[in-house]
Amino acid sequence: MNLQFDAEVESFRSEVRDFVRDNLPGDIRARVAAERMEMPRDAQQRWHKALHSKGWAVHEWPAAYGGQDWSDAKSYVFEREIALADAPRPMTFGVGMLGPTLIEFGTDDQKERFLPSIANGDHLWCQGFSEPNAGSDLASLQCKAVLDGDIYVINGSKTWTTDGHVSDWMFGLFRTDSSGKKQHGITVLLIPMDAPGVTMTPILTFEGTHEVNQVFFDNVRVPVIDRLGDHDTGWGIAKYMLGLERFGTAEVSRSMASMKRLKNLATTTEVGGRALIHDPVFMTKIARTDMELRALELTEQRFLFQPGGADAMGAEASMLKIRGTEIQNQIYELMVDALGYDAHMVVDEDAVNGAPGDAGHATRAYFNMRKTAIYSGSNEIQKGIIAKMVLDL
Amino acid sequence: MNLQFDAEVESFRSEVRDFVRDNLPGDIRARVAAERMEMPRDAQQRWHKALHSKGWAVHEWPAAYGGQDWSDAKSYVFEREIALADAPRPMTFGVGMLGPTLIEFGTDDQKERFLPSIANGDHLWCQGFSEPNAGSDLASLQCKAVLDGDIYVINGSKTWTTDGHVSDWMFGLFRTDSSGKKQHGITVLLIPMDAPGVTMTPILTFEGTHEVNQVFFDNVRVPVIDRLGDHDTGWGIAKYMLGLERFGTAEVSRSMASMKRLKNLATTTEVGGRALIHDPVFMTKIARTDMELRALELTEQRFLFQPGGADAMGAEASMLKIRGTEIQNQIYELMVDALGYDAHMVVDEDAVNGAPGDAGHATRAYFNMRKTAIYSGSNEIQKGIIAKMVLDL
Amino acid sequence: MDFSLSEEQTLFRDTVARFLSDSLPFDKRQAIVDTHPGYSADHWHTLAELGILGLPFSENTGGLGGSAFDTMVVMDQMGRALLTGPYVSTVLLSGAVLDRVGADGVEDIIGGARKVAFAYAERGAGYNLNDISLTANKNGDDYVLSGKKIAVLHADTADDLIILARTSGAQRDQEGLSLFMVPAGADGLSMTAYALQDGNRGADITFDGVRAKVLGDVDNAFGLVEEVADQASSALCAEASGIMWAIYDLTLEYIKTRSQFGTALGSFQALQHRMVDMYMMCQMAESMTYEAALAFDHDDPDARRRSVSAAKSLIGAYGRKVGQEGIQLHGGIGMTLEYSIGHYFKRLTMIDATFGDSAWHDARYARLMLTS
Amino acid sequence: MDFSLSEEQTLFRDTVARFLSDSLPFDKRQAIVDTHPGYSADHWHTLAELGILGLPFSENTGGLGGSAFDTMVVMDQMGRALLTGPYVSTVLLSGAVLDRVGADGVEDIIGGARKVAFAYAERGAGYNLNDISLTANKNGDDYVLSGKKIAVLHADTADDLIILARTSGAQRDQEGLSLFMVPAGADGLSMTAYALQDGNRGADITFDGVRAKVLGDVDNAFGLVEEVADQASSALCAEASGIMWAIYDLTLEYIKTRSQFGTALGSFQALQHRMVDMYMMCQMAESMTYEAALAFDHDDPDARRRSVSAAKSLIGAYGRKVGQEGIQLHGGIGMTLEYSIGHYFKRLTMIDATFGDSAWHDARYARLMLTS
Repeated sequence: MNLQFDAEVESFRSEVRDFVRDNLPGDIRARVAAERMEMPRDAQQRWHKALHSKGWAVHEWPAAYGGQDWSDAKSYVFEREIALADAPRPMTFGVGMLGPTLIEFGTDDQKERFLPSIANGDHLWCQGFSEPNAGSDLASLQCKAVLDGDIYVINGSKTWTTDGHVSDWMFGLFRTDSSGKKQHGITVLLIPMDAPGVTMTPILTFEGTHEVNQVFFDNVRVPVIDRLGDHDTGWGIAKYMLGLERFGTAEVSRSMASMKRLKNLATTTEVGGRALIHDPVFMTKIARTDMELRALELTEQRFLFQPGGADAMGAEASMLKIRGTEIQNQIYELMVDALGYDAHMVVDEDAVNGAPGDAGHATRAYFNMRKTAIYSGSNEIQKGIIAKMVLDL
Repeated sequence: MNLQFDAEVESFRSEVRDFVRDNLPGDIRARVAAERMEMPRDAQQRWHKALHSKGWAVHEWPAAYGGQDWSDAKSYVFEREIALADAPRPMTFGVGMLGPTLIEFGTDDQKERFLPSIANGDHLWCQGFSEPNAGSDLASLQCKAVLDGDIYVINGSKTWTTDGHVSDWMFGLFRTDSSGKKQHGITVLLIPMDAPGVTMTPILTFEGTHEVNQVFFDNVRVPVIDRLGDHDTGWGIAKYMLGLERFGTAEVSRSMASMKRLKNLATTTEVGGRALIHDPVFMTKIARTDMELRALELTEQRFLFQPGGADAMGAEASMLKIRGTEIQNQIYELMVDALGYDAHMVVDEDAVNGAPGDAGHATRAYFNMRKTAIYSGSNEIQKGIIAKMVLDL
Repeated sequence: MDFSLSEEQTLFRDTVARFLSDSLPFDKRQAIVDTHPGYSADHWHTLAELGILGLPFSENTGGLGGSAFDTMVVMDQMGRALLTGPYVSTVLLSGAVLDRVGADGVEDIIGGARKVAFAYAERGAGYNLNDISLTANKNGDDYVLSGKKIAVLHADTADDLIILARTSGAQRDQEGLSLFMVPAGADGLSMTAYALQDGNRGADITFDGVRAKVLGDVDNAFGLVEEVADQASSALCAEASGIMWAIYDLTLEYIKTRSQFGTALGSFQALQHRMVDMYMMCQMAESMTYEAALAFDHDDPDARRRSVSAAKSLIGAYGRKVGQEGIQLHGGIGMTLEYSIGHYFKRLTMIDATFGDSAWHDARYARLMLTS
Repeated sequence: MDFSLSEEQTLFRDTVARFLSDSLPFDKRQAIVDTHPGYSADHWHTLAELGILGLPFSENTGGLGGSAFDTMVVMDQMGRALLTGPYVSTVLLSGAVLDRVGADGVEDIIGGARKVAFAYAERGAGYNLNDISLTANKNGDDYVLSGKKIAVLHADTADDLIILARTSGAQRDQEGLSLFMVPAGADGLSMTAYALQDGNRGADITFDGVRAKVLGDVDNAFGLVEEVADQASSALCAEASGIMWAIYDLTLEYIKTRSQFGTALGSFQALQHRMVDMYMMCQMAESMTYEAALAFDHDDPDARRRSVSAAKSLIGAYGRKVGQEGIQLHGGIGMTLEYSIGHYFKRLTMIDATFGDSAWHDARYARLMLTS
């Protein structure tokens, strides 16, 4: 039993810390530190390219494709340090999901055409999975692609498409056969967002942020060479992609950064002549949340660094997602409580610090982050997974 | 809209208050005030007879049978005042359940034989409903009564029989036909507890209190004249009896009395040089519980005094039971917290005040009262009732 | 004991409900909220015509002499319709202040011609109404105000402002507070207006030597302001209760009609039990709106404070939970701007953060327990 | 980073588990608990033979030199078996004190021949170890003790008592505390022993001029006592975690096998989700036992306090919830003396109320946040 990282990992931690300090643009750091929801395309690319210059942008990919072959410990520490330094999240869809999937299932031609621009940050990708009437029942998707010679013709719609409006390409699941079980007859296609017939409507979340979109396909033509994997058997690829999210769904590092800001806010917010941090009732709430975050961190470590490592994780990931999103939401809730009358104001889009302390956009974040308990399989779905897989109920 | 009781009811309140002050024996009051679980037969009877001398022991019965024909408001105030004065609960089974049922369904002979000794407190009754394998599914009962001429012969067992060991008679549900739907073939019989073939095993609750029993029937012979209602159609009577519990399941009055003791305990318990009542975190918990109790009280009043009165109450009673037992348990939990190291001790059976303040037996009460969320239809069953009857789900 | 509405109350409820459902269907609301001043002038005039603007005022000022229960009935409906606008700031706060100090102008408020905003909050004061740094110094017959106020509701469309200021004593004394009135465009007054999360409008205001007239007794305003704030809190409780029921209704309807994995969501037992929890919280919250209104039936200020704090605290806590659960049970659609539930949730959140959140009222209630 | 048990730890765990499952099946436990002294002398001797009584002590006193993690592994098993007896009081508290001050007698504890109880708590002190009124006055080479202690674990079967007493300073000073030892039958000492809710035994003890020998430095005992209490708390966290898993296992098994309305309870989705909540709390609690053990790997006392408080607080809160839910999901059978779950719940409740409940540790943790 040894709950420390070894010296090599700790020295790597310092290297990451130094790199981020020297290379993360100040305006980007300030956006993250203010708990802002939007991260413009340009900012995402600038940070990605900074990482790319160090060889870290696609560190999880195999070394042959520009990755780093890091140990789980190094990947873990890397993710921790960039979050604590208020760096933006990595590009989930292209780097985290499509890259590894292309490497596993793609043709040589596809790897050559797509991987370099993902790695260097030139192209942003979005995910076309969810549909208007499917909810958490992903496999019930209906958006149709009909094979016509060597061209798929797509008609229908995808929704909750995060970053669709700033993306160059989409990887999506389409219905190519509806005669059998719903898991059969699904095909993965790669579609340029500027293809004729692709249109988009923004879906604003209720606090006014534009992150997601509904995407419509009107006779959109996709050549067979842009099909990932085989015709009708895309469900296996979809499951593979979703399984890639095991790491970091608990959002421990991001929550640690938010917790730091919450403490800062409680320290700098005076109420009735004393800082909030001296209010025993409020501090008890912060203390409890801090403890829960530590419990989550240790639980994630226990799961990740068990024999077999992250690959041995099954339904444990569901628990991390549930508790992680709950604790994350608790932190934002406490920020709103700390802000008091300052929570009412809609902070100007461009203001980085609209209220005392950091976390000027905390109210908006509090509203927006309710989504985390809903997306990627709602927390109710995750409980069902645990009940079935772990509890055998 | 008028949220006050009228002057007549308020003057009646004073009358009750005066009566209890002058007539509740001190040793009995002290037992209740110490949150003791046991109320010996003798103490139950002494208090009952005191009420009987005033004509109040069976106030809910029709006037023709010695009752009072009080308005809902008066009954409500009566129950409140005796609880606040630390008087024992009324005898549920004989007075609250069997009496009204006999009056509704009994023969003249049964009324004559049974009602007077219930009214004057000479005979205590217990309820034989639950069975070892039935749980909340009451109608699945198996304990058999076979009609042999004009005698029912009972074989089988009943469990969770509260006060069985201090009772003279039992009213019970027995299986007289198992060929049809489970609600059919149930018969209500009245059985003297000293009948040949009746034996009993105490069931101690986990903190060591003897309240409930398992009762065994070995060829117990009950004459047909002691059958309540008709053969095989006892389910309707059972439902009638359970419906009588509408009033007071929220335990608001008892919880108000416990809350008073909790505040007293927090006032008299010094921790680190200050009374607990000056600990902002602890007092916040008491404050919240106090507010919730007030919300429950008002909710009960809204339901009881709606047009149609208590009789209009349906699934609302389920809500009162759920929230009432939750709040009650919260109060005991806070008492245990207040007691600190004093919560560890098993307070001597006869000690009335074993710890500072009242509430010496609070730890035991905390353990024991977990039952309230389980019995009379578990809180989960109650949620199911609300989901079906109110929410139409 | 009788919880049923009087004939008059029923009439009011139905009138307001009909007006709001006709004139403020949810699909028209966002356009109103997005356009300055964040509410409809037509609606305001109709509220005047219906007598709603005069509801709480005594009959000799032209009002209807309504009780806290009457206001409760109306606010519940405003909550369900998510009505924005200066009803709280002009009628329940400023109007109440003017009425109590016997100042002119209540008639104009009742008629809808005049709007007044009430500036009380200061940064660093939390929800404490006694923590006032903005000073008023006597100068001839008038006073001169200097300092800052934040979160002044609907100040940008107000004709006048009422200001809570310090005339003597230390920053957090209850004594030494006084009320003043100035025209919204007074010299030395500068205002930064902004949108609020719930669709209303607020402003931060700097007073740099603004000449002002005193309202009522000098140095003695705290008690009056606290009572007016408690009355507004009581009304906000009713608004929140209406919102909670609206969330409950929406969510129940949604899980009954929405299918997933081939089954209606409402047939999943785990969701049923959570829906029952929401139902129970709505019932408890509704009961507490009576508690908060009942507070004004008796004269003991501590009893009033206790009742209002109990209601505001519990409704704050339950409202938060009901809002969060309502969104969660809706899933993705509940997160969108075009669906109403998020807007209900935002308004509930802001109501909690007005005149004391749950924690602030817990603390006030706990302090009062020590003295009772 | 590696959370797996060492070969030695696995051996210990399995040895203790086998011994307890063989010798303390639940159906024999109640008879042991009901008979004075509330635990089995045979079990105590076996624990000595297995080396468990010497686990935490350094090898040069005859112990095994085990770490906090080793104790964690053993306590987890003791929790699952609901073992009563003086392991905490004699080994983890008194033995640790004697070991640290270099006093004689640790060997006898390791061998099982000697039991020592530790008297620290006083009425009115809550869980504060510095709030000590019992005085020790110097008299020749010895001291004379006067005052009262409460809740002294297993004092009635102890050979000796260690007492935390005040030698100087005011009642709540951290300075001025010293440790003393007296034989259990010393003149002037009177003891009222009683059963505890969890089957252990406690005593209130009055010291009326009892002659005592000092242990370690005079006036300087607080730091040592606090550290020893933190170590015992860390061990209690592991015991509680074992109990929580036992409750989880029992409950899961029960809802899988028990039918109601013709269906296994475990097929009701609302119960499934609550079972998942219990599972998650058990996992989080187990993680915090590592946190509490980890606390003794570094030398910073504040870091140690923070870790122990975080673990004790969360495990107290989760343990309460898991115990309550476990009983509720069992229904009636869970309420009975003859079924184990109520006993697990009682022990969890008492662990929470030892060395600081959740609220006390929340407060300590919050204070430490201010200084970090």
